Amino acid sequence: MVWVPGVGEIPLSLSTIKGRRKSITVKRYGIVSQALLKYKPGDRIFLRGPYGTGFTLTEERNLIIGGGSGMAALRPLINDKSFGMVSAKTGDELLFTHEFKENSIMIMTDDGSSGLKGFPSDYLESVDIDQFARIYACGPELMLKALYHKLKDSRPDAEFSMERIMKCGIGICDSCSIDGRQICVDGPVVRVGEINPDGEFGHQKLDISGRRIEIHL
Amino acid sequence: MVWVPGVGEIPLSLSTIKGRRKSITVKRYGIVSQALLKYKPGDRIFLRGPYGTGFTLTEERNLIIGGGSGMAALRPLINDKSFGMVSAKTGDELLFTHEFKENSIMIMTDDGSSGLKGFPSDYLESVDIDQFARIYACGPELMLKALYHKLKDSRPDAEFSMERIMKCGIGICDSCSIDGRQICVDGPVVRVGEINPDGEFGHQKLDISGRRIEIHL
Amino acid sequence: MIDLGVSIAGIDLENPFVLASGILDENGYTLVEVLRSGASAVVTKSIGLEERKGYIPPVVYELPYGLLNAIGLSNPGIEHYSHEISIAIREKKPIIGSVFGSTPEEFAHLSSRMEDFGVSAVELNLSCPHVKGYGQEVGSDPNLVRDIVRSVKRKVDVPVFAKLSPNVSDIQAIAEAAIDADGFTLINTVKAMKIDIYARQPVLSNVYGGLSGSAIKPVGIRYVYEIASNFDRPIFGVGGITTAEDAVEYIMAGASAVQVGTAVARVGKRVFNKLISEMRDFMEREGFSKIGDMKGVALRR
Amino acid sequence: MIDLGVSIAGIDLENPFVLASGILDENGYTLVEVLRSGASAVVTKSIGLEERKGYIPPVVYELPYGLLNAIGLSNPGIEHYSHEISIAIREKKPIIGSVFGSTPEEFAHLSSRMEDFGVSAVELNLSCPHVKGYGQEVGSDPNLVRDIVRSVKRKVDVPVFAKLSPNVSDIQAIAEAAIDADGFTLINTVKAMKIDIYARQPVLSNVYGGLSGSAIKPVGIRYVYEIASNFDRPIFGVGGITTAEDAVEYIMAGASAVQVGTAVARVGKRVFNKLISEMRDFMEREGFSKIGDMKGVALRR
Ligand SMILES: Cc1cc2nc3c(=O)[nH]c(=O)nc-3n(C[C@H](O)[C@H](O)[C@H](O)COP(=O)(O)OP(=O)(O)OC[C@H]3O[C@@H](n4cnc5c(N)ncnc54)[C@H](O)[C@@H]3O)c2cc1C
Ligand SMILES: Cc1cc2nc3c(=O)[nH]c(=O)nc-3n(C[C@H](O)[C@H](O)[C@H](O)COP(=O)(O)OP(=O)(O)OC[C@H]3O[C@@H](n4cnc5c(N)ncnc54)[C@H](O)[C@@H]3O)c2cc1C
Ligand SMILES: Cc1cc2nc3c(=O)[nH]c(=O)nc-3n(C[C@H](O)[C@H](O)[C@H](O)COP(=O)(O)O)c2cc1C
Ligand SMILES: Cc1cc2nc3c(=O)[nH]c(=O)nc-3n(C[C@H](O)[C@H](O)[C@H](O)COP(=O)(O)O)c2cc1C
Ligand code: FES
Ligand code: FES
Repeated sequence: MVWVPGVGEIPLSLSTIKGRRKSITVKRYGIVSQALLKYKPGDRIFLRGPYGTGFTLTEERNLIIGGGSGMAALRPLINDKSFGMVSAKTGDELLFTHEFKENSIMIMTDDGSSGLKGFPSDYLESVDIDQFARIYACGPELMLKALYHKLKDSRPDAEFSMERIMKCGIGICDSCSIDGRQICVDGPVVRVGEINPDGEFGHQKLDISGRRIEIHL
Repeated sequence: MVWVPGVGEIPLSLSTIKGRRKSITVKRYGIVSQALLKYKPGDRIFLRGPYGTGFTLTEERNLIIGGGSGMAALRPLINDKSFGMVSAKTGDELLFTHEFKENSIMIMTDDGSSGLKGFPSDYLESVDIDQFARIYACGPELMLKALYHKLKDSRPDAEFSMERIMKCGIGICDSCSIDGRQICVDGPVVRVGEINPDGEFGHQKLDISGRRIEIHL
Repeated sequence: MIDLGVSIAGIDLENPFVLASGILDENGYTLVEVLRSGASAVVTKSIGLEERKGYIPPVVYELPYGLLNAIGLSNPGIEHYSHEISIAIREKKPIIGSVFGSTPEEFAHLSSRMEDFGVSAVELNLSCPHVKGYGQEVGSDPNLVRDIVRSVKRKVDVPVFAKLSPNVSDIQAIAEAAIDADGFTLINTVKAMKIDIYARQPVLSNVYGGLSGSAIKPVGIRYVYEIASNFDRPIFGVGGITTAEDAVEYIMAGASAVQVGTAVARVGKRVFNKLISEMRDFMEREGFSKIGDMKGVALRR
Repeated sequence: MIDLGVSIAGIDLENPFVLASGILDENGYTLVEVLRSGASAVVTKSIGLEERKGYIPPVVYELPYGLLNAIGLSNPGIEHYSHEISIAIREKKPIIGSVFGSTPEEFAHLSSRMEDFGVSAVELNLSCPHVKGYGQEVGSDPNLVRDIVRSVKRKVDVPVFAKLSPNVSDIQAIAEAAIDADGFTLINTVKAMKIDIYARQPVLSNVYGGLSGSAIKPVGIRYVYEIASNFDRPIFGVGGITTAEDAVEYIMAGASAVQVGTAVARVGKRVFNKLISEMRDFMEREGFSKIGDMKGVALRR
């Protein structure tokens, strides 16, 4: 949870984990993320955490499927043997594509402005998923939902990082829950095999007031 | 600090220290001590502590000078080589005299009803204090004061256990202080060499309300 | 045979441990999980008439011995919340609907809707900021408290609990004003705050928040004891309960049952099963066979 | 160059750390030791007209994050206490005389005697039980507070601090009533209690006591912040200060100086020297050269 004093606090992932120096990667979105983007080197950053579960780290060959700023959380997983399926709305929102080896990445955009047009789930069949020791995904919930249906039988060990409103980060406020589990504590990383396709995932979530809303594209 | 629920709490010393089973020895005095004396085997005792300093334990030959219930605190120090100077107001208030070896004890009472008549300080010259690795004393302040003057030059290492009103036991209420030191924390055991003869010791103390009173026989 | 069952204002509970309002009770599926984890009942988040977003985060701050929060009564509004209750109610354990408002009419309407949704009781959160006064709370104005409780009692048949604020000079005057309630819930959080000395700013966006957890247990015990000594109404004890010993302390002070909040975050939802087994052990060791046998034993009458 | 000196209501202090009332201040020789340990001033125990034994022990109970006490205002009476002040005053540091009573006349007389004894200021302990009402404190009755402060101000020339209770619904109304004082001291202990579940009894012989120490720091910060935001009077911050960071939090909330109580028992009298060196380190690291530069920086105006 990253706090900009006087502005607000938002959940962010570490985009560098190893070593003494860490990093976060922020997408310009609303008030807090914009305030963060004004920070200069040497400025003090206020945070608490990290909270919850992380991806299982591996040095083996892995498949990294990222949508938009979801790549921030996936970045620490990129290694020499990684294969990436990196997507975004438009080409200039693509993140960390240069961190993959040449010929180890597929790029796609919603508008086709860069790489292939479409979503990672549309192209999953074109890669042989059995070759990967681990599969990770982070991005919009509908992208995860589409991936879920393609992976649930073959790869229940694949790991998804989920997103919800997160107000407390410590399992008390219930704003982040999916099917009674607090994503800030028991997540955000969950295994595909643990997801209930008939529950809230991909269907419903609570908004900032606690009002139940449907998840649409 | 021993608490009798519904009655009160008073400071008491452990009269057995070693082993799993401990003991306290209580003199019938006022409300709390009388309530304690009604306890039966198996009853629950409530206490907090122990607090403060204790006597330096030794297996060597030591001199134990006790007045009245002061013997309670001294009892754990008695060993095979101990010599005791045990005093009380009258004979039936003498404590733990049987725990010393034969010929290793001098008994005195204020009224002469048992042993010699008088105070330990009156007879200190009759023992060779240099033979003792340690010297310990506990009893009424005027007994300690008389001993102080006899020991301050020859045995600044002698240890006295002091008594004051003790309400908190943890160095906050100031009811137990002597010369700005809290006897519940920095005492009750102090070395003779640390005592200031021109301060409060043997002269003045605060009573239960905090009123300064002179110490008389 | 140890019996953990209690009855409070006519509500039968299989054990004395109930989820406190505002903790893991925004989403109906979470309520289901809490009930399955051993809670004998749940109190909902405090619900108002209209949807409210609450304060901008930071809305919580962890202290070593407690938690500060200023969620700001975020809630979807009473009508939207009915869906969450409909999910939780399938567990067939009591749901206690917590409501907040600023007028007797609001409280009465909200309580009546809660009753429609099928709750077993309502709890009136009398600790929210009061619009009329300044820096004051609804729960510190005896006349307003009296009117609120009466209006609600006239409107609903389920038992009504008045949840009182600890931020008052004279709790007995407030309890007296709320005497028409079927029971009391004591206590809500203690007004407090935290400054980050490196940011040189208050940490909560609302500046002030409510302190909960271990730090306030001695305050909660005091309120329960004081009210149990002076009033003949069942009490839910709440504030800083993490172990069965904490719960026993509340029960000996006069509570009939207890609610657990902050510990659910600290320990997790399994705190309820932990409390149940610790309570059995304690009662066995100390020779109590019913929770009721411990109730109020520390009161000096 | 770091300067730890502060001035509060005209009293110059060599550092912002003052001994709080009721802690190690019954015996004049102890006050001397506290001043020699680094405290820039001491507040005496609260002294009344007559000698009082206080409550029968147990009068304190240690909690993991604080201390409960119900000493019961034991004191030798104002005339006997003069001797203790005469001992402490030789240290040539400010002595602040704390007094308690139940009427304006008592407070005025006690304060005037304190002035005769040579104190640099008086502190009015407005948190003792109030005889007129029931379960109420002197400090929660605005009219009484106003009369007390006015009577004292008419009688003495030294600065007068009003020490306010945190056990009130509306601190601003009380501060308003005490506005004739030269400064405020915030806060006294929070009413609380503890039951020993094995003894099945309250631990303090008086049943209720006051909670101090870390547990109440967030409450103290809130009161200081609230009063500093709304009133233009210097404030002594007190409640749960153990480290310089705690003190900085109070100062950023608006306090001019702080008082330290429970930590003196937890850490020992050397807490004052520890606070002084921690404060120097903090100010150096954070680039503050004067205590005054930190004062109130967290206030949103
Ligand atoms: C586990 C997790 C990890 C994330 N990691 C990253 C990351 O590494 N990089 C990245 O760019 N984005 C990440 N996000 C998304 C990011 O948190 C949101 O984009 C961000 O909260 C938007 O805040 P804002 O103030 O810029 O937007 P605004 O729309 O202005 O938000 C206004 C206010 O709404 C509230 N709010 C909005 N979104 C959330 C939220 N998810 N939780 C709580 N309150 C919210 C806050 O109070 C915020 O101040 C992550 C989200 C989650 C749940
Ligand atoms: C360090 C220390 C060790 C001691 N060890 C022993 C021991 O091992 N055996 C023994 O018999 N005696 C011991 N005493 C003395 C013992 O504490 C007193 O005799 C006892 O407090 C008397 O209490 P009472 O309730 O029986 O008397 P009362 O006169 O009825 O006392 C009434 C009340 O006065 C208060 N009071 C009286 N004396 C004290 C005190 N010293 N401190 C605080 N409050 C007091 C209490 O509130 C008590 O309840 C020790 C004293 C000290 C300071
Ligand atoms: C995050 C949080 C939110 C809360 N929200 C509410 C609420 O909406 N209504 C209410 O009556 N009490 C609310 N409370 C107070 C709790 O119900 C409870 O009274 C208090 O936290 C003390 O219990 P605890 O120490 O077990 O948490 C909230 C407490 C916390 C920590
Ligand atoms: C044992 C004890 C005795 C106290 N006695 C008094 C008193 O006589 N007068 C007073 O104004 N405050 C008294 N207080 C309150 C303290 O001065 C202080 O306001 C409170 O303890 C909070 O500070 P702390 O957390 O640093 O202890 C007492 C506190 C304690 C712990
Ligand atoms: S963010 Fe509050 S429970 Fe997860
Ligand atoms: S008994 Fe309280 S300071 Fe020693």
